[in-house]
Formats: sequence, C-alpha cells, structure tokens
Amino acid sequence: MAMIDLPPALVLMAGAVVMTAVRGRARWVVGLGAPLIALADCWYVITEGAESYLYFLGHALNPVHVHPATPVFATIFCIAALGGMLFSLHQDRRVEQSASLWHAGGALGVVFAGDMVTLLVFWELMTLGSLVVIWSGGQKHSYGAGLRYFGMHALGGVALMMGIIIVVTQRISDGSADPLVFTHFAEFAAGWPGLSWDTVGIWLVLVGMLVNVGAPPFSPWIADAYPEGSFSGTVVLSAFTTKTAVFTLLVAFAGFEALIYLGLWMACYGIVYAILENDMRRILAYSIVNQVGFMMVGIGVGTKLSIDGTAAHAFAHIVYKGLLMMSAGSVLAATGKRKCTELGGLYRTMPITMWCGIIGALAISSFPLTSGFTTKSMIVDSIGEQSELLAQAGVSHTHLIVAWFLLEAATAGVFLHAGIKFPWFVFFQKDSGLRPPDPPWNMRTAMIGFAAICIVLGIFPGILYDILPYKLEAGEYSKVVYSFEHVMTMLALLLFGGLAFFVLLPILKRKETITLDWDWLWRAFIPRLYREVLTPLLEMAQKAQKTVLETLPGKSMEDSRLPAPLARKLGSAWAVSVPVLLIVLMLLVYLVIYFVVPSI
Amino acid sequence: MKENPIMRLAVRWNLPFMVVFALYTQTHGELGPGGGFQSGVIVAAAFFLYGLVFGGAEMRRVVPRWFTDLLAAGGVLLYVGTGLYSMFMGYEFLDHAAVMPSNPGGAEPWGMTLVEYGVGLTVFAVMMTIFNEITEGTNPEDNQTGESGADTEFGARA
Amino acid sequence: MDFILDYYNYWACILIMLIGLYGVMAKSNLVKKILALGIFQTGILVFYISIGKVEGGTGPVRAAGENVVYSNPLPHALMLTAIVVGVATMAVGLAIVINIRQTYGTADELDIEAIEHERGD
Amino acid sequence: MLEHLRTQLPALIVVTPLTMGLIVALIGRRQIGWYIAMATTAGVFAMTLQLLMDVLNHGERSLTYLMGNWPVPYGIAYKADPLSASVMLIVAAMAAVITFYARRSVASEVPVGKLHYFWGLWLFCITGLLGITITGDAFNLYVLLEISSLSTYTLVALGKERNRRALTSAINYLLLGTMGACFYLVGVAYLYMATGSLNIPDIAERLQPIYASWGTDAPLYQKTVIAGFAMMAVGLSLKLALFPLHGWLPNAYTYAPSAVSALLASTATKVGAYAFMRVIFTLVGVGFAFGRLHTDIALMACSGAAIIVGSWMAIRQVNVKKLLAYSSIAQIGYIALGFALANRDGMTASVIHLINHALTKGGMFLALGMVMYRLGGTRLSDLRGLGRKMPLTMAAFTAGGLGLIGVPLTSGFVSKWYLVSGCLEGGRYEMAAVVLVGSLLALIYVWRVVETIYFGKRDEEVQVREAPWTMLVPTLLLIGASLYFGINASHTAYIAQAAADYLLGAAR
Repeated sequence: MAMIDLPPALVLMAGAVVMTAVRGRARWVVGLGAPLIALADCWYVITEGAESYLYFLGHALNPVHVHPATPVFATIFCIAALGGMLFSLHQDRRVEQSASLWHAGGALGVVFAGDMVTLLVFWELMTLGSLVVIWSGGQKHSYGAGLRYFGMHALGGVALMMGIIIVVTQRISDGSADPLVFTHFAEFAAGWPGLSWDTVGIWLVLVGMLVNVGAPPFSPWIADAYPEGSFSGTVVLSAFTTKTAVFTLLVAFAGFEALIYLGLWMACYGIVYAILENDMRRILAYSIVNQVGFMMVGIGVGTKLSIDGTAAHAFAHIVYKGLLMMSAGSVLAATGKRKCTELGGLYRTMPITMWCGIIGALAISSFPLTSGFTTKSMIVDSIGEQSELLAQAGVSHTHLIVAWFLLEAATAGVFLHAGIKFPWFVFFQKDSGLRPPDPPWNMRTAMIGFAAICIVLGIFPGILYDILPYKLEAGEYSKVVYSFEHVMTMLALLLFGGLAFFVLLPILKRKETITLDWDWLWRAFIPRLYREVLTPLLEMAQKAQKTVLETLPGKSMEDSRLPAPLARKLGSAWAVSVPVLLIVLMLLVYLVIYFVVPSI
Repeated sequence: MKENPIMRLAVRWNLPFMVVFALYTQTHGELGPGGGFQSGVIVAAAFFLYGLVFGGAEMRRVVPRWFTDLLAAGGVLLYVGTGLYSMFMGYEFLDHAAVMPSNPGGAEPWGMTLVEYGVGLTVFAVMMTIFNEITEGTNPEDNQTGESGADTEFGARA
Repeated sequence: MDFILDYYNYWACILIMLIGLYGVMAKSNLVKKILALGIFQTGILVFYISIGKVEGGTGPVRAAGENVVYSNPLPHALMLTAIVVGVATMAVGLAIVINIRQTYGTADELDIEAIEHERGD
Repeated sequence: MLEHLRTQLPALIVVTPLTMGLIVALIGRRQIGWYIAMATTAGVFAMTLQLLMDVLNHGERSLTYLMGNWPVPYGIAYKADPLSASVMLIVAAMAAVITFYARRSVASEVPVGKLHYFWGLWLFCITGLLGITITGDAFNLYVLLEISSLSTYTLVALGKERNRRALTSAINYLLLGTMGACFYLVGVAYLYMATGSLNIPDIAERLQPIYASWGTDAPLYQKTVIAGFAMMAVGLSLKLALFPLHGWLPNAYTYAPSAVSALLASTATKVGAYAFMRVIFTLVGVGFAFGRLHTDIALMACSGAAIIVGSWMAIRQVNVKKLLAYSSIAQIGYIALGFALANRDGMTASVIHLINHALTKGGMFLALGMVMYRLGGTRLSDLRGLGRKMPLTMAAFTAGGLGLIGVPLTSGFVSKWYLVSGCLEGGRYEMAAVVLVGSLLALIYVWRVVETIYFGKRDEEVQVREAPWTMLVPTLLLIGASLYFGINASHTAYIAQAAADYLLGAAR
C-alpha cells in the first residue's frame, strides 16, 4: 500500500521537479496531471484515514495527518493549483510554473502536517516557491518586492521555528508522550494567556502564523508582493500563503479572542486601502486582507459554526479571488496595463473576461446565489449566535456585537471596493480606447470553470457543507441560509454599498499614487532612523576613538614611522598587538572573576 | 673571513673534536645525561662554524641540502620505526622490550639508543636547514656562486 | 616582603615572561616580535625547571649512598621537548619573516600595513 | 596480527600519518605526495571508524593505550572515549575527503617544487589534530597542538603565491597561536605544581583532595589550581578562536590555499573546541570550572558576543572566503555556548554542531575553492551570476548556506534544535534569543551571497565551466552528508549523545 505513505504534497512537488525538465505539450500534461493526481491522493488519504510515521530525533513525524479542516482545505488547494496551472498553460516561464506547483505542494503539505516539524518544513518550502513565483513575475518591481517578501517571511519563519522548538522542549520536559504533535493550543482558547516563559513559544508560533496571514503590522506584504507576480503567477499566489496560515490558526488557535480584533482591523484596513488604490491587482490584494479578516474573526469566535464558516469561506474565497485575479490577469496579459486610470471600456471586446469578473465580484460581495453569500453569512451569523449565547449566560458580549456591526459594514464595504469598483473601472467607466480580445482558450476555460464553482456553491451550498469540519452544524445551516430575512438583509446592505459607490464616484476617481501604511515603518522610518540617528552616532564614536588614540602617548596618527607604540597599534588592522593585548585582558578578566569576585 | 688564517685554522682544528664530543654525548643518551638533542646541536654547531668562516655555499657543498633533508626525515623515521617495529612485534608502541624479548629490562637501552640516534640525526639536519634557510640568499658571496634559491622551502625570490 | 623573597624564582620567571609579552605587543619589527616570543618561551622554560627543583636535591643522576634527594627530572625532560618546539616555532617564524621581507621589502609591521593600506581594502 | 593491530589503533592512527608525512618529505620532488597522502588519510579514516565502533561497543566506553607500556602516571597514555573517537572520526573523514579534493586545487595554488613539502606538512597537521584528540596527557597535548599549529602556519604561508597577505596572516597566526600555546603550557605547569601529574584522568583524581580542602583552614594549592585553569582557558580560547581572541582566524582562513582553508575550518577549531571541553569536563571538572568559578558565565558572554559580532562582521565582508571565516567565528560561538550550558542537550548540541559545521563549512570552502580554481578570486563580485555557469558548485554552496542559517532539513537545524533545547533546559532564555538573532544575521549574510550568485549580472561573458569532477564530487559529498544528517539525524545524534553522556557522567 505504497499510496498510503505518499503525502499529496510530494505529488505536486514531484510535478514541480518534472516541470523543469519537460517541454512543449508534456508541460500541459504535468501541469494539469499533478494537481489531479494530488487531489485523488488527498481523498484517498482522507477516506482511508492513513497515518504514516517517520522518525526524526526520536520523535514521530506524521506527514499525512487528517485534521478536521483538512478535507476542505486540501480539496480547494488542489482545485486552485489545477485552475492556476490551466490558466498559465500558455505562460512561457517554465520556472514560474514549476515554482507554482512547488508553492501549492508546500501549502498542501502544511494542511496534512500532523506534527510541527513537518509543518515547519512545508511552510518554508512553500515560502520558497512563492518567492520564485514573485521573482519570475517580470514586473518592474518584482525583484525588490520579492526581497521584501522574503525578508518578512524569513522573519516569520524564524519566529515560527523558534516557537516550535520552545514549545516542543517544554513539552518534552513536561514528559509529553507526543511532543511534536500539531494540535490546538488549549492555553490560548480560555481567555488571555499572559506573556510568560511558559507561553512564549506559543506566542512565537502565533507571530509566525500572523506574518503569513497578513495581520497587522505585517499586512502590507500582501499588497506589496502579490501584484508583482506575472499575470498568471498572481493567480497562484493569491490562493495559498494566507489561506495556509488561516488553516494553521484554525487548528492551533481556534477561539483565541485576540484574533477577533485583529480580524476586524484587517477587514476594515483592507477596505480603506483598496478604496484608495489605483492598481487593479493591488485592489484585489487589499481585498485579500479584508476577506482574511473575516476568517480571522471566525477563528477568534471559535464556535463550531464559526469554524465551519471560516473553512467554507476560505474555500469560496480562494475560488472567487482566483477568478478575480484571473480576470485581472487576462486584462493585464492583453493590455499590459495595471492601473485603473489607464483602463476602461473593455466590456466591448472582452465579454467573457468581463462576465467572469463580475461573477467573481458578486461572489466576493456575497451576493445571494453566489458562493460568498453562503459562506460569509455563516461567519457573521455565528457571531450573532455566540453573542446570544453569552447574553443568556450573563457574560459580557459587547465585543461580539461590535464585531457583528463592523462585519456587516465591511460586507457593504467589500461591495464598494471589489464588487463594483474593480469591474467598473476596468471594464466600463470611460473608454480607454483599448480593444483587446478575450484571452486564449485555456484562460477562458479556467475562468469559466471557477465562475461555475462560484455559482454552483451559491445555489447548492450543501456540496461544500458536507466536507466541513463540523458537518452537522453546517448541514442544519443550509436550511436557513436562504431564508427571506437573510437574503433581504444582504440585499439591503449591498444596495447601500452600491449607492455609496456612485455617490462617492467623483472622489473615488483614481489618481496615480502609492499608499503607504505599515510599510512606512520599513520603507521610510527605518532607513531614516539609520540615516539620522545611527550614522551620526557611529560617526561620533569614530571621532571619539580617534581623539582618544591621538591623546595617547606617542606621535600623531599621521606620522607613519615609529615610535608611537600604543596609539598606532590600536588603530591598525594588521598588527598583532591588539589581539595579544586582548589575550592579556582576557586573562585578567578570568583572574578577576576567579580571585576578586568570590572574595567580595 | 675566508682569508683569515687564524679563523681557518681554528675551524679546521676544532671541527673534528666537536664532532667527536658530539658522538660522546650521543652514546650517553640512552640512560644518562646527554643524548640526541645535545649531540645533534653540537654537530650542527661545528658545521655552522665552518659555514661562518668558509661561507654558506661552501658548507652546502660539504653538507648538501638533499642530505640534510634526507636526514631530517630519516632520523624521525628511525625513531618512529623503532616504535612501529615494537608495535608489529606484538608490543605497545615504543615498548623497547620488543628489541630483545628475552630480556626486557636489558632491551631498554638498546631501544633508547636507536631512538636517540634518530633524534640526533634529525636535530642536526633541522639545525642545518634552519641555518641554510636564514643564510641562503642573504650573503652576497653566496649569490656570486650563482646558486638560485628558487626551489627552497620559502624562497620565491622576488 | 617575604612574599617576594620566598618566591624569587617565580618572580624572575614572570619578569622574563612579561618582557617577552611587552616585546610582542610593542615592537613593530617582526624579527623583534619573534625574538620577544622566544624570550617569553624562555620564561616558561625557567618556570618549569624551577618547579622541578627539590631543595637540597642533586641532579637526577644515580648517585652513590643512601637517602640521596634528587630533583624532579620530569620538568627537564618536558622542557627539552618545549625547547625543540620553541626552536621550530622560531625557525618557521623567521623563515616567514624572510619571505615577508623579500616580498614587501620591509619586516616592519607598520610599514607593511601602510603598503597594504595604499593598495586598498 | 590484525587482531593485535586492532588493539594498537589509538597509536596507529597518530603514527601512520606522521610516518607517511616523513616518507613524503623523504622521497622529495617526485609528485607522488598526493597519492601517499590520499592513501594515508583513507586508511586513517577506516581506522578511526573502527576505533569509534570499538569504543562504543566497549563496556566502559573508553579505551586506554599506554605508550611504551609505561604505567599511567609515568608514561604517556592515549585514551579513546566516545567524544574523542567521534571527533577523530570527523577529523579523519574531513581530511580524507579534502585530500581527495585537494590534488588539483593545490597543484594550481602551490608551486610544483614545494608540493612534497605541502603534502608532508599536510599529513603532519592531520597527525597533530588527531593526536590532540586522543592523547590523555596534558603536556603531550601541548606538543601535538604545536605540531599541528606549526604545520598550519607553514601551510597558510604557502598561499602567498595567490596573495602575499598569506605571509602576514601566517606570521600573525604564528605569533598569536604560539602565545596561546604558551599560556596553555603555563597552565599545565601550575597544575603540575599542584598535583605532580600530567595524565589528564590522574590530575583529575589528584585534584579531588585539593577541592575537598577548599574552604577549610588549610586549603591546598587553591590559587595555583585557579591560576592554572585560567591560563589554560585563555590559551585554549585562542586556539579555538573564541571571541574576543579570534583575531588570527579571518585572515588565516582567507589567504590560505583553498584546501587548507577547508581543512582548517572543518577540523582545526573543532579540535580546539574538543581540547577545551576536555579541560573543563575531564581535567578540572565541571563542578569546579562552572560551579565554583562560574566560567560558564564568561563562556556564555564570549560565545554570545561571538555569535552576534561574528555574524555581523560576516555581513560586512566583500570577500566570500572572509565572510565564511567570520561566520566560522559565530559558529564557534554556538559550539562554545553548547558546552557552556553543561546540560545534556547543550553538550549534544555542541558535539553535533561540531560534526555538522565541519561538514557544512568544509563543503562551502571546497565550493569556494572551485571558484578560486576557475576564476582565481573569491570576491563577491567574482561570484556574480555564477549560478548559471557553475550550477552544481553554487547549489552546493547555497545548500551549505542554508545549513548555516539552520533551515529545517539541513543539519544546522538539528544543531540549533538541540542548542535551543539546551538553553531552555538551563533556563538561559537570553542565550536562546541570541541564537535566534544569530540565525537572522546568518540569513542576511548567506542571502547576500546567494543573491549575487543567482541574480547578479556578469558584466563580461567569460567562459566559466564547472570544476573537474575530482573537486566537484568531494564537495557534493560533504554538502550531501550535511543535508543527510539534517534529515536523518539518528547517527549523529546517537554519537553526540553518547559523547555528551560520557562527559557529563565523568563530570559527576
């Protein structure tokens, strides 16, 4: 039964390796075949419930563990990989395609990771893949964006690694039977754990995951890096990194209240910046932050319904965000332009792209009969449900009420920035004079396929609900999702959002700007700190050193000849004298420690 | 100094005696004061004297470099070989009982003697090498002999 | 005062070592540095030999008579090895200095530094 | 006969390279030096492997060999235990692999007329390193230390054909190295004064009554022992290149011939670390060195500073060889930190990092050696865009670099895993943080090089090919081994834990 032992991630990674070697039509076979085989393998593993153990440093590693949320994430990751590869079949950048598969493989590995070492390994491999995808983007700022992206994720990766090491060490010293296991951190579900030595490891793990999920203050990397991929690369990028982090948070930190606040911040932040943005793909990138914010809230609430809602929303989100990115990618591929100010009126010649874009836009705005509606409302409703429960129990639930209102408002805001703004500025608005045709068949197929998924899941949400972590709750939910009250509330919200858009249209007219937010910290503040504080300090130190040296006995520094024993020596890079002096000083230090310190 | 008869005579007369004295020291090496270190240095000193008076090139004619190189390695090999011999004979490394298994106590001086000769040869050769290294190429008279130092251990002469 | 007088041998060794140490630190001529290193090592040699001395002991050669006190011969034997090591070090050092002198035209550390500095980096 | 020779292994391992080195020098100019060196190092490797097996299977986990069959306090005893045997194995393995590599590299960097000297010194250096590891005699350790150091000085100086700074580096190394050895020697003298013995286990035993008399009315030799230990600690810190006594290392590594840099980086400092461990744990005892004198605090301060400063300096270098040298200083900090913790995980980290870093850094220096062989320089600008020209070499370099950072699936991760575990076990959270910062800084300096390799643009279109397979294979072997030990750490962890348990057991 060799299949049992095969982690699905390896299928995609093997595909990635093969991809670098083959040419021509064989690439199509590999690109489409690998995700399909991986999908089959995923479901094989899920239905068989296979557990496969390796051993590392005496502890069991399990690369094919099935968490409750694994089926839904594994499925959508395979679908996203398939869609992404289909969309990029004509892409002539073999490296990018290979890296895309690799990236997807890493994400799939994380989803099946039963222990934290496997998690970490695939986590890093995934980052590596995405980095190459960004770099092969060929955009003007691809390289710098990739560097910043890598720096940010390396930081997160190191935090994650250290956190895992600390957690595992503590578990070993506590005598835990399975110290590596990746599971829920119970300490964090019950209110606020303080920052103590007992929890510092878990905090570091949390930080590592928050970097990838794009929580503040790490959020800007999403809008910074994703739009720098190529037209097809960004499609792939948008699917995996943040959603993998959502998955890990779902497994490890469900019910951690702080995530609600972070999520609310992200939901609002994404909207504000998306509204200010001009670049169509940056708009969509900001809306990733916004959508992931919804999921974060769901994780933070931590009830069965909210967990199901989060998983379902991640599924739906990957599809419609992929769809939107594809539609933006098609425009980019056809016109070479990214800015809303340069686009417009494309509905004439790109009808398929336009319709698919609109379906995606409706889905992201959770319009009834689209997938967004059937999933996002689960999260929002779970908040209402939970706050009612808390009210009955007599516990304070103000934060949930606030959260509920903010999310409802954000729903309207999403419609404003993504649901209307993106299609309006790209496909309608003024006539930019561009007359590009619809993209080739493979890109059209991918878009139509994803659009179909959006609609099908909107009409038959039961299909998705069946693979959710807590199927029972979701199954019951499918009866209420299309209740009259529900639909009317949503339509009212959307109408309000639409109205606001056209009222505010003059203000929303795009200008050519780049907006800085947290990235001000490292793009402006740190360089400035270096320039205006550190450099003068260093110069002062240098000056002081020179002064001290010159006041020492002997002739001045400028005199190249002897005798100036100490003064010249200390400034010299080649002399032996300083090291010898250090030896003596070290001896002195030791002797002082040994003889003088104990007697005090 | 080559022309100074007193120096020439002093060296010619002293050199044999120094070597003999060195041999005397050498033969006392195994169980008493004396031994290879001392004798090697004394022999080397004798030839240093020769070199100082007659010039390095002349000394190297008498004791060529290949010869000192050979002795330097060969002396240590003699030492190590003694140890290896005992090892292959089934004793511990440098257990001199191997030299005369019938009388282990009496074998000690024999083994030590071999070791001391090895040491003496090496010390002599190495002292000579050091002398050569330091004098070679620095004495203008040596350069006149046309000897090139290009192949010496440290001496790519720029 | 007794502290100084009773341990006069150690003070002497330490003085020799310190002289060597100063030379290595303060002299910029590499030959002098190596000579100073030799002085430093000599200090150690003397130190070892003085700790092997037994008061009233004779040289460790088998002497006639009962109850003869011998000095400890082991440090002497060790120092024989240390001398060889020291000579070897000095030989290698001087050989390198000769090379330096031939390459740079000087054996003075500061001059070498100046030359390398002019050449950049 | 063979069975007899097996009991002679401790001596044979040291004597073989010595004899062969002499024979190489004796034969002279004929160019068979490499063949002899290769055969010798391969043979020594086989012998150390056998010795390690013997030691691990032996009941007491240690073998004692008496030179000349003199009983213990009088003669020199060689003592093989799990720590020394594993360090010997790594030294012998690295020596064999690097020797195989070195043939062409050395031939291109050292004049033909000096090749026989080179290979003779090479074998002497290996003799010294192996000897330090196995000797159980404090004075013999000094002699062997000097044998290896003297040959090293000369080997470094032979790099002058490429860059004349090799000479100044060598003389600096000589002055400082001799200084360090002298301090160690003085330390031995003090301990000899106090105990009258030179055999390391014997001294340890004789120190016990001295320790017991501590704090009583008549303390014995208190100041003598303390001063002796201080001297030894300083001397060995220098040999180990522990910050701030690392001054000799960067230039010596940078300007030595490539093969010598690799040998030095992968074995010399490791052996220094071994000697330091031996002095602390076996000779004076951890209870005295750490418990009473609190050397561990000084060591941790030094190693923490080494990690930060070494990595920081590495970031600033433009010569990649020097960058690696500074990174070595940081890695030595990790090793020292491990044994300063003096708990099981820390010691394991120390030993395992000794092995892993030898493989990784050795492999990286070999990779740079191939760049040197093809391009004649190792500045950052020389590496620009080499990822396309020498893909295998550069892949090996990159993989090694990942190991330096401690990315999972590399052996560096295993080391850091144990090290952080040790830090936490000992309650040294600040040191765990230092390790973290060190990883981040390593990321930066490795990144600088990797970026240049793969994304730098070469100005001129020079024809650069991969180096010959005789150089490529050993490099890939070392890097492959370092990756293998990152994925399957069971062997290294077993050996390292055995060594750690032995040392800590001896300390109790």
